[in-house]
Amino acid sequence: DVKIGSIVELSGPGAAAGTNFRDGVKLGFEEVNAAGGILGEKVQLLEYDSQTDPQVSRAMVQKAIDEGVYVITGTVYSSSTVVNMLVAQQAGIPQFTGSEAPSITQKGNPYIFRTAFGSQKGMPKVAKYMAEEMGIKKVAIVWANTEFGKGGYGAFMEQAKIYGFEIVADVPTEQAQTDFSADVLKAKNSGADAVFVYLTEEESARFLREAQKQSIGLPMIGETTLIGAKVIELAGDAANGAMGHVGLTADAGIPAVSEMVARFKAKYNYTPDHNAIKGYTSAWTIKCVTEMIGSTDRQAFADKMHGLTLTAAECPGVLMDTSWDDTGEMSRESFFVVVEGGKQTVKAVLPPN
Amino acid sequence: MVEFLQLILSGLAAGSIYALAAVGFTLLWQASQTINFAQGEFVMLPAFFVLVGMTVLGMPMWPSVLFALVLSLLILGVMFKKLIVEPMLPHGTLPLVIATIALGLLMKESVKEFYGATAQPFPPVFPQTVYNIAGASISVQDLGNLAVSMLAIAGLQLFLNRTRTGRCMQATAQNPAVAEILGVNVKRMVMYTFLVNAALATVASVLISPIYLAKFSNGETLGLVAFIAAIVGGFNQIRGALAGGLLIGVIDNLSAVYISAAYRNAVPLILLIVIILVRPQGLLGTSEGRTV
Amino acid sequence: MTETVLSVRNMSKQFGGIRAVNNVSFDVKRGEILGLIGPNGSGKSTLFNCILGQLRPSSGHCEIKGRSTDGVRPADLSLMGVGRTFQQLSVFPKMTVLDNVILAGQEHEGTMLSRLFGPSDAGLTKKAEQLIEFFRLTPYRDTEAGSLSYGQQKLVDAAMAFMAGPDIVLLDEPAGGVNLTMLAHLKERLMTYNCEHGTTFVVIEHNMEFVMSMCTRIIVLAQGEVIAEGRPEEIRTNQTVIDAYLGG
Amino acid sequence: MIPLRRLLVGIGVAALIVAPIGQGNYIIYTLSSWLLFSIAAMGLNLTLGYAGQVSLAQAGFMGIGAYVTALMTLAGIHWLFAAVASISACFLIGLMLGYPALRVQHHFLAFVTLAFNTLLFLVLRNEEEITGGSFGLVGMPRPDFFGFSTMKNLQFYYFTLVCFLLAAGVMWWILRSPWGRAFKALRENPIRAESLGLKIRRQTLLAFAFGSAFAGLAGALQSPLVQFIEPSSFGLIHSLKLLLMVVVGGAGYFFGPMLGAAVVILLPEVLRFTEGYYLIIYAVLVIVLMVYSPGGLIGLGRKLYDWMKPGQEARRDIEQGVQL
Amino acid sequence: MLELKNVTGGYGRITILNGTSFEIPRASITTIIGPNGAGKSTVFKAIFGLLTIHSGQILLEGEDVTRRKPAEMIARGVTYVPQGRNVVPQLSVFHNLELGGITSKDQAKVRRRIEEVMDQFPMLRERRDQKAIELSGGQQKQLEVARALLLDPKLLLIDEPSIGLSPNLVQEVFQTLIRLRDQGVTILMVEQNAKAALAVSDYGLVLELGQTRMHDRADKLLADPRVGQLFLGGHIEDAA
Ligand SMILES: Nc1ncnc2c1ncn2[C@@H]1O[C@H](COP(=O)(O)OP(=O)(O)OP(=O)(O)O)[C@@H](O)[C@H]1O
Ligand SMILES: Nc1ncnc2c1ncn2[C@@H]1O[C@H](COP(=O)(O)OP(=O)(O)OP(=O)(O)O)[C@@H](O)[C@H]1O
Ligand SMILES: [Mg+2]
Ligand SMILES: [Mg+2]
Repeated sequence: DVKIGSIVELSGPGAAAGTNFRDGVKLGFEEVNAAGGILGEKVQLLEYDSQTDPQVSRAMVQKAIDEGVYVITGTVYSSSTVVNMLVAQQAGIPQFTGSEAPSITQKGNPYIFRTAFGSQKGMPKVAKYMAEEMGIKKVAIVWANTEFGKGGYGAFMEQAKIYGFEIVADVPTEQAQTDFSADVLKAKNSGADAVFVYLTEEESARFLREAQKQSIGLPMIGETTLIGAKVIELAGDAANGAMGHVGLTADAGIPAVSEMVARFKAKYNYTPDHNAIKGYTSAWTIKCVTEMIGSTDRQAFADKMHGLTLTAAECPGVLMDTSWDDTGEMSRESFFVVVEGGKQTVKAVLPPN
Repeated sequence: MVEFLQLILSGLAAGSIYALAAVGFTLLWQASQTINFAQGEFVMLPAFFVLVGMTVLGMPMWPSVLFALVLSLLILGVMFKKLIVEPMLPHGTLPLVIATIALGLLMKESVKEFYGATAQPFPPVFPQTVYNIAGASISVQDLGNLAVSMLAIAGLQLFLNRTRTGRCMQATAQNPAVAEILGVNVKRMVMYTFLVNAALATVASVLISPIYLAKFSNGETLGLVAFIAAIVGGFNQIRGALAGGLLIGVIDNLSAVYISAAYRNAVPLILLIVIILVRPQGLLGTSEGRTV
Repeated sequence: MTETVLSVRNMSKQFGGIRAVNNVSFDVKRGEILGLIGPNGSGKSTLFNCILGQLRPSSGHCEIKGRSTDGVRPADLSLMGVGRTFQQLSVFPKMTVLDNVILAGQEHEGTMLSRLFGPSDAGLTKKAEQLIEFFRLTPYRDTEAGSLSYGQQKLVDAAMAFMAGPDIVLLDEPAGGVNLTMLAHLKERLMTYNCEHGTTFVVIEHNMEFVMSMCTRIIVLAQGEVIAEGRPEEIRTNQTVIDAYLGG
Repeated sequence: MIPLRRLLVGIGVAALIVAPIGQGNYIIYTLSSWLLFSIAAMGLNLTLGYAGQVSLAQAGFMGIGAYVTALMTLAGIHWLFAAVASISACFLIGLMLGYPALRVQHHFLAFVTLAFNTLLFLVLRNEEEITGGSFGLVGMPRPDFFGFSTMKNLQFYYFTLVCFLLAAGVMWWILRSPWGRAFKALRENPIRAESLGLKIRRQTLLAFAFGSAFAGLAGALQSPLVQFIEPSSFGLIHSLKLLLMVVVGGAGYFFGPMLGAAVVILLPEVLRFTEGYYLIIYAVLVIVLMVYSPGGLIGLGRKLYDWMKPGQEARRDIEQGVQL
Repeated sequence: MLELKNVTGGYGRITILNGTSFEIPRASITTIIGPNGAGKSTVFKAIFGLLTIHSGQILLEGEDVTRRKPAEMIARGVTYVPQGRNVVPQLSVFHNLELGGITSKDQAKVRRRIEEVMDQFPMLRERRDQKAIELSGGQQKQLEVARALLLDPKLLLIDEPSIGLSPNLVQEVFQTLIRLRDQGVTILMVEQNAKAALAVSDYGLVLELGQTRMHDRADKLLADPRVGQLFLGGHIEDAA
């Protein structure tokens, strides 16, 4: 058997993201197994709960390594990944993380690979679109004051400098915040041309509803977490008009993705978010790349990954053509979408950068 | 000025929700001297009962609410009392506090395992109409929440202080040994307390969830805010929960705008510490009397 | 032997509208056994608590051994050699009887640091055991004090008041619930301390035999005010006292 | 101490020494974590179990210890000095946090400390320049002692073990000195204690300060063990976890916290076969334990022991007879 | 009326009552005396269903009531005033009194009785709306005694009522007990204030080490030199 370790946040504040990621991984490997496994061997998935606690995540990665895993998937929360990737690195185990914090691929760790862009890849695309297509000058930014939010915030601020946005309101918010009236009010009264929202899904939904209540009257721009299917489900018609940049999305209108989403829904009975897709694609990537190198050699695997472009044609499970550079950062096409009538509508396809 | 008005209105709206959650604390304290660290989860859970009624059993909204109420009375009321509180009352507070912490964990994890980790939309109880008062918006929902929490709290206050049953409940809490000797049915009084608490939690849950969205982890933040509200208002007066809740709601909003968004959570905490130090019985609470 | 050890001046204490203690003044001389009696609610316990720093008096002040007690914490009073008991049972319920009694003495020995670093017990255990023996509690030496009977706890309480060898002791109803034989015993001990060490006692008590047979002087309070003062035989026959307190 | 108990302690220490030999890194890492949480729980046991002052800020103090150590060791100062600084910082801040305890008791105190813990979290997160904000601090070195490196997990375990034994020794010393009795008196009846000359203010403050100092040491060990710290590792939830350790083990018993820490840290491991349900089972177990044995596991042990000893005892004074 | 047959029982593993037996007739006052820790209060707890009883029987009006719950004893007309302080601290004096009659069906009568006991203890009327915790020790005891008189009990168990009461009130309480007895109430009382208590009692009972040592008419006990000696020192056995 090929042992794969899944270490994600199954409890604690990160449980929603972690569970999605884990279920994506599980679905991926089930299909892999159904398709004959990796190099003819069945995949055995060892699951660990990091409890959204970096210290525990470190222990769990250690444990997975002690148990002889071939590749590790997870963790999603950057604060955990920064710690446990050191352990995996020491042991020379390739690791697919769901984290988006820029710093992760900037540490020169040759074993870490992303399953979605780091925010430093996504932000330039959004900022460029905002400046060039929408002609925005003044921006109010509302962001989650967590390691997740801060990563995006930092990346956006860098772009804001480049494109000369004036930040007229800078509003950090708390994790699991429920009352967004003050935040909406601040953004509304700031005289901004647009509000950039970088919150997790639920908070985004609450923000959108409050914005609707106070009739904010400004375009709201964000990332997947502002306009994902989950947000639309939660915010209802308050989500209409929100727009933003999405990487791999269930609503991208790509058949492979829609089919995967349908299978996922059938199996787990809920709509997967981008974390689930991250997990799913990482499972297939592991299969395809291992079969390319022809053995379960960790070093060879990591070497092969660097600079690799995996097309959907040769490995359908990655859903879209994807490339990794030599830091483990990935890139692929992405989309600028607007929510209209409770549906994501793709406004533009943004090329990989 | 409009901004200020908006903040006050929104603060009151949020505060009425905190008050609803906080009143459960004061009730349990007054009627059983128990501190329920799972109170936030108590408010989180009934929403999922409603959702189960609607999505799994396919019932319409109001029957589902009724279904949730019955389930809550059974689980949060009867079972909590019989299985946890009753056997533990003689042991003093600390083990009970730990047990309620564990219970909170149990409820949270169960919802996550059996219903899902992501937030769920929840049907609104009140129409979504928004009124504009001098440039500030307030929704029917906000007004409804405020009205319900005021009614609930006033009713409870009257019940505890003006009825014999209410006083028996207090006696049971303050000195169960004496209550028993006088022939008060101690177990039944404790049961009443928990049933009322369960009913309140259900009401709170149904009112809160359209705004908060139903999520397994909602109890964490809500529980904390409710604690603070209960203490600031005064633990031994039911109406203290209302005062505390509204105050925290307004202060939270004001400090987010006028002080610092990054430290907005600190303001209620500092208020809490100050209140405890200068007026430990809370704003509306009364002192507990002689100690020597 | 005429040094004033306790002097109370114009002491008043109000609770809301209730005047619990109203302008009370008196002196206690070294070696006296002063009885403090009066109907229920006449302010005796409140007076004790004001003197001993448990309550802050509304007005008036008090001196012990020539030192004003304004703002002095109860602990410091104890260290000055003022012992007391409470009207309500007050032992440390989950500690053994021995620990209860030792604790009453340990803070008077050495310094904070020496109590941490040099736990020589300075004969405390021996002294405590003697007191326990004296109050006939030896079988209960290692029993948790909270599981003793009412009277036994009262005795532990009394033993604690003697442990630190105080100069002046304020006792709030020491006889309540105590068996008559033990009461005689307690009285004997009080008198011995009084004679041998010159310890001063102020005793609140409703047991008239106990008070009358032991006290050198008695003060009678009613509704917070001193209504009579004198030697036991004077008080016993004082008509005001009989009306207000002793009854027919 | 009776010889039997001395023997048992000896066996225990020996077991701790051999425990990690031949084990994988994960086990060793978990054992080290257990030791350091035991230290923090021991401190809380002093504050809560013995002195009766409810504190929900123990994880906050671990955080203070961890950050002080991290910042100092990252600046190149030797761990030893950093640890001393951590312990002192926690001692002083604990002393300060004790002040509210002078005014309020029980649940109110619990909430003051809870508020403190949350405030501390906000400061650690917001004061990014110093603390690294929500990204935390990474890469704290493990210390060297005169050429003995603790870089490897096994070595670090022994290093932690030494700290643990020292801490336990100090705790044992405090508890058997008159201070131990004074702490208990504070828990049982502070008013009476004060009337007996116990400076309850000072004693309360010390209960907090000493309890926090232990957390400081635990934090100082956590920094180099995990080599990463961030604010949410020291949030309220972790204070609750520490509280759970103390009470599950047995508050007010010397070995309670160590047992409790073992359970809280190892139980998830033992229950892992139940997959997603382990937290549910864990919660149920805690509730059942509290219902049947409020004295925690040690209390349960005593209960079982009592239960196995059959029969009734005569009343205490039966031999002495009536002494009238 | 009430009979204990060889009752043994205690707290946890410790046996306190070692075969206590006695019988008290209807409409009488019996006072239990004995040294501290003899088990007097424990006897009351045994009767009222608050103690683990290992063996023996308790009969109330010929019916076996061993190990019954307190609520049941109340329903059978037994009222118990424990030793120490037993008020509900944060409720007012009036509401404390009202709790004394909580089991009565006839609340109008309870109101009337409250007025009557407030006449008897005027202090209670003065402080009708004050919290019970704010009363002085003796005032709280008055409240407790008054509360026990609200219902018309068949059997009144009263544990050291004199603690904390001023002498005139002790007399008042004793006189009330006599009146109650004359109305047919059976009273079992524990008192350290033996002389005064025996003087108003019909029977006296000496308890030692959880066993009945003497049980006789009160006047006989008062005259008994052994009892005299008991309170002056010495062992009953020696005296016998
Ligand atoms: N809760 C308890 N747990 C364990 N032992 C107890 C408990 N209460 C009383 N005892 C023991 O039972 C014995 C009898 O106690 P009890 O209270 O009946 O005495 P008593 O005769 O009423 O004495 P007193 O005159 O002091 O009130 C005592 O030795 C006491 O130590
Ligand atoms: N905290 C308080 N709040 C209100 N009133 C109080 C308080 N403490 C005492 N009192 C009142 O003060 C008066 C004096 O009480 P105190 O306890 O001093 O009486 P006492 O003389 O000791 O009576 P006893 O003999 O019954 O113990 C009483 O009327 C009591 O009700
Ligand atoms: Mg008094
Ligand atoms: Mg008794």
